[in-house]
Amino acid sequence: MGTPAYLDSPPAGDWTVDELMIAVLASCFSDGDQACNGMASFLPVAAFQLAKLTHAPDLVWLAGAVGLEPRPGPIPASTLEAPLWRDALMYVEQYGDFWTLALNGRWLQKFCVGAAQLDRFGNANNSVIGGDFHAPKVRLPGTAGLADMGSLDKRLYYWNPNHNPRSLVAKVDFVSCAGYLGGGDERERLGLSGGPELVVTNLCVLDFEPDSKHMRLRSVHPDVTLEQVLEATGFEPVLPPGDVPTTPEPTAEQVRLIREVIDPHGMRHREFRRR
Amino acid sequence: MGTPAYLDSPPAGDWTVDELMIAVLASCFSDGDQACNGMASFLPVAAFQLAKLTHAPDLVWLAGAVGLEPRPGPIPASTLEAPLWRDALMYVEQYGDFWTLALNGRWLQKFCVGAAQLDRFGNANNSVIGGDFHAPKVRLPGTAGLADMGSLDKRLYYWNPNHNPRSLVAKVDFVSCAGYLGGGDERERLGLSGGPELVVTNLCVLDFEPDSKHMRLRSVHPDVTLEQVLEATGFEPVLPPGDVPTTPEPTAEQVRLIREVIDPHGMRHREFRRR
Amino acid sequence: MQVKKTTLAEAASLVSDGDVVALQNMATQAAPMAMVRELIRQQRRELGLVCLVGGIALDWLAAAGCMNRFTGNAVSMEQFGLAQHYRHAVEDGRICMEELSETALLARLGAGARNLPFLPTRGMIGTDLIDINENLTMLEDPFGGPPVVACRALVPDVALIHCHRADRHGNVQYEPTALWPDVGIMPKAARRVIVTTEQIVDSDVLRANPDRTVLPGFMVDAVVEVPWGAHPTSFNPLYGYDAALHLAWVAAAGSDNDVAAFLESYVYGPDDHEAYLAAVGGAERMAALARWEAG
Amino acid sequence: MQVKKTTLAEAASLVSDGDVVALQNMATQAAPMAMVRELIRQQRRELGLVCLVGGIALDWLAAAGCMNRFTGNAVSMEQFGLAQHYRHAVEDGRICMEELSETALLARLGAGARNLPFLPTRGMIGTDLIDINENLTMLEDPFGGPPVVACRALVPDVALIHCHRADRHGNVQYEPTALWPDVGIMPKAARRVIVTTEQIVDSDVLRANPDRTVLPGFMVDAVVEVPWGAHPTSFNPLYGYDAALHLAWVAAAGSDNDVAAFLESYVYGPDDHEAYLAAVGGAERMAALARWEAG
Repeated sequence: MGTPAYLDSPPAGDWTVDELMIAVLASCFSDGDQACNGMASFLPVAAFQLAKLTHAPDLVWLAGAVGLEPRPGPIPASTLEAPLWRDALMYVEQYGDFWTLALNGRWLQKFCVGAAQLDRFGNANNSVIGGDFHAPKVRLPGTAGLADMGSLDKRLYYWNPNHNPRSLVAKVDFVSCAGYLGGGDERERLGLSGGPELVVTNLCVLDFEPDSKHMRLRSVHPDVTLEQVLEATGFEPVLPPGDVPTTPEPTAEQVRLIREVIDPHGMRHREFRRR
Repeated sequence: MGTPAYLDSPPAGDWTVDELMIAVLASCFSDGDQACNGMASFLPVAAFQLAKLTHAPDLVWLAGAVGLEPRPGPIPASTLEAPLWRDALMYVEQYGDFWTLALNGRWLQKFCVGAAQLDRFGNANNSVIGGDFHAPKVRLPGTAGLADMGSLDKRLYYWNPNHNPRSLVAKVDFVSCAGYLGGGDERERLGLSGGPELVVTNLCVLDFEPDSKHMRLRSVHPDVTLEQVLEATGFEPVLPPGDVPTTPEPTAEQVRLIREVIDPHGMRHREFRRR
Repeated sequence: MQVKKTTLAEAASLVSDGDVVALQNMATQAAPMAMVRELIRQQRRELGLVCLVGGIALDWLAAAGCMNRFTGNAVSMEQFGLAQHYRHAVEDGRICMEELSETALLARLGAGARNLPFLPTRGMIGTDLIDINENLTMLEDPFGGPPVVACRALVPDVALIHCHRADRHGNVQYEPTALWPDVGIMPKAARRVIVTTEQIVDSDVLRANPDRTVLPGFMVDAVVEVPWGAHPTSFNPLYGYDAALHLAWVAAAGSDNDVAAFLESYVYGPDDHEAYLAAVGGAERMAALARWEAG
Repeated sequence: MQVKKTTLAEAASLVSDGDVVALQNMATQAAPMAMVRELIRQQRRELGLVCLVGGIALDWLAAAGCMNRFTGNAVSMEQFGLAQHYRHAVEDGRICMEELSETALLARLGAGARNLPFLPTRGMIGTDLIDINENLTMLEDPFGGPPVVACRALVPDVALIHCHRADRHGNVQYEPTALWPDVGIMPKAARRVIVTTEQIVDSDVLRANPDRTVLPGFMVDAVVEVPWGAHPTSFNPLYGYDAALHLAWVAAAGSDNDVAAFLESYVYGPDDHEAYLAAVGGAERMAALARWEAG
């Protein structure tokens, strides 16, 4: 059979940041995990498919939180509508099935979170910005499943294609998804295990300092400077000792799979605002 | 169209007690009610079908608590197995559907109860007789849905084809289905509405005195004497003022429907022990 | 069995001003849009809406001034963005939003359906959603385990759903299955249930597949045949969402005049559902949506 | 996807002495009898069984000395009467029964499946079932409504179910549908799940009707192909219960020798499932049961 192409594939050279982010997210999911996605989640959906096509063929994907292991076609314009989950092995009814699975700590242990605001302790906000909850400056779409996933002992993986001081903030205006709350052991004291693991943005990768639970820079993407990252961040992330590592480039095979097989229509680009 | 046969049908003359009991139970169910049955419930099943074929065509029947409005064939040997509920409009799944309906006070407001022991306040026992709960003299099958139905604001209709001092007792050994508990307003004080309405046996019909909630003789079947009833009962039922009425005989049309259409194989006779 | 078949106008009379209305809807999917348009035409006011994820239906109801409160998980038209009229009404204080996690909304409705005073969840612990909501409270486990969030029972006055087929007695089928919990639990929690359906069929058709029946007729108060009744949302597997109409609505959002013109063209103007279908492109358009080509 | 296909003997090794075993069974219906016989042959001891309504499976396990406790709603073989061995074992104190109402059992399992410490019901209030059971307790409604009965979470060590078809990865389908809650909730609550199936099929067969899949393969630990695997209970719509075998068991109940002979003939004796089917009447008998003629 020979070595799978993804194992000895060289760096891609002509990758773009969406592809790098997908590769980083894909590396978070392994055989034996179950992954699900919600609305407008092009990068996670591409990442799950990339993982399945390379290092994690036994990753289980619940497309749109509905369709178990659909036969993947090109990613459609919606990651919640039927075209994503056609030809599945099972339709997972939401009330009896999906949330029973999600509440039970053994399944769906990892969850990708996208939100309008994320703070230095990994709390996320998709509810309101500014003003009072009942008369906010900005009404965001609402927490939906995030408020559950953050409190159900999951490991959370944030993705943010628009890293800026308004989306990565010192403190969220409203906690609609529990990260490490005030940091330290506050999450544990409430009886919650799991919590934020990683933050993948269009500039860098961050994780969380084990004791303080403060967000920590893990690597900066190629061609991005540390100064750019710090300027774009609404707080000072913990810096690693010594030089800040560079995020590994996606491989040529990863980029080929994303462009030709997983997302030939380029739906992933919808997540990135023009700057 | 003329008058329906059941309205001007004369008394049957050659009826038997099973048919009389079926006719009494049938009279308890009306258009707009939903009726369901459990295991080994030949008399209730025959009564629901009789009601639907005569005065209550819009009575809704959930056969075996599974099949909505099946097309009735002859009653089979089991009132829980598939032959009873084939050709239904809906298969009611038990976990999400049936018990949701039953817990909601608006549906399934009437329920027929068969149990090994029934006491003067309408409490029923299908759990244990004698000894300790964990080392009983007799282990009965278990409460199953009775313990729910008795506490869920239902109106309860007991049937007992073997009226004797061991099945109609002063006080049940164990309350596995809440009737009026200690009588009076004890049921109301626990926040329970509904409760036992009627008891149909092979000797008589009983109901409950409105204030004391003590069981009261309502009518004695033709050819049965008051003395026979009192001798067969493990407590003294409240007696109506004056002469005890006689239970109306089933009509010729009711008997014909039971014998020819509803239960031609005579499954209903299985409920009666030889004496 | 009783006959529940009626018209959109008659069915809408089961919804009163001020009612709490549970609406089947998941972003761009499966909303009973024909009934929503009828409620707007009949100028219902001060409705409280309940959805999992409200989409264009909620934005129309907000724009038309029909609603003043919402209970649900989120409001979004997914790829078509935020529901701007809904959003601004919340920002202006004209609509009050009770924001719940998914398990909390399902617990509230589940308790309502089962006549339980509350159901618990473990979601939301640590978030800011609990303290601001009088329908949620932390509760100790009586067996000494971890605390839970008690979610108070919610009993909507009426539930609006759209299904694949039903008989005239209100027995309701979905094909292939009911995927979203608004079908699984909302109608069971509500006091009244209004069903629109792609097709009214003979009961014998339902008997051929009794496992596809999700609601018994006795729980349903009205059933109305409305083919393409979920348009412009999708109705799997029959048709996709109408991207063009969603985009036209989004484009109109910035101008009061454009919004009024849009509502006149597609909501107030058409005399009936057939006229609405003609206004949005007629048979040719519907055929494209049935091929899921227009998304 | 991982491959979960295995043999009865291997699958049974997932059940240890002392385990709490949730068993699909509704009186004379749908029990995974082939797996039950394998557990008896392997002489498992001190099992705790969990059923809605246990039938002949429970009576065999009781007669063979495999179990010492039971949690459930009832034990009955319906028209074939009480399960006498089970009953006498309870009367003698050899089996301890935790008797629950149906909503209470479903609440205990539902809480176990959802990792909630308890779920409430309004059933059983006023009965004697609450005070004698440490897994039940009255709980005030934190919103000031009526009190409920809190039912402590139950997490069985293993669930045994029998289904119509599955693939070798353990994705499980019922046809037409899963009617009883032991399929809906027991396997989701249990730590391990063993599935016997009438037929193992290619995954593509499941994809043709994804709405009939009730358990995803990742929740299943072992899947074994056992045609007629529910015999002598019924398995709708494929075959009816075997009245003759039930009656033979009831007839044997009065005599230890007869019971031993029965178990030797039908449980210990046959080398494998094929030999069992031959012993109970072979292809001709199965054909009659498939016509539901033998009940």
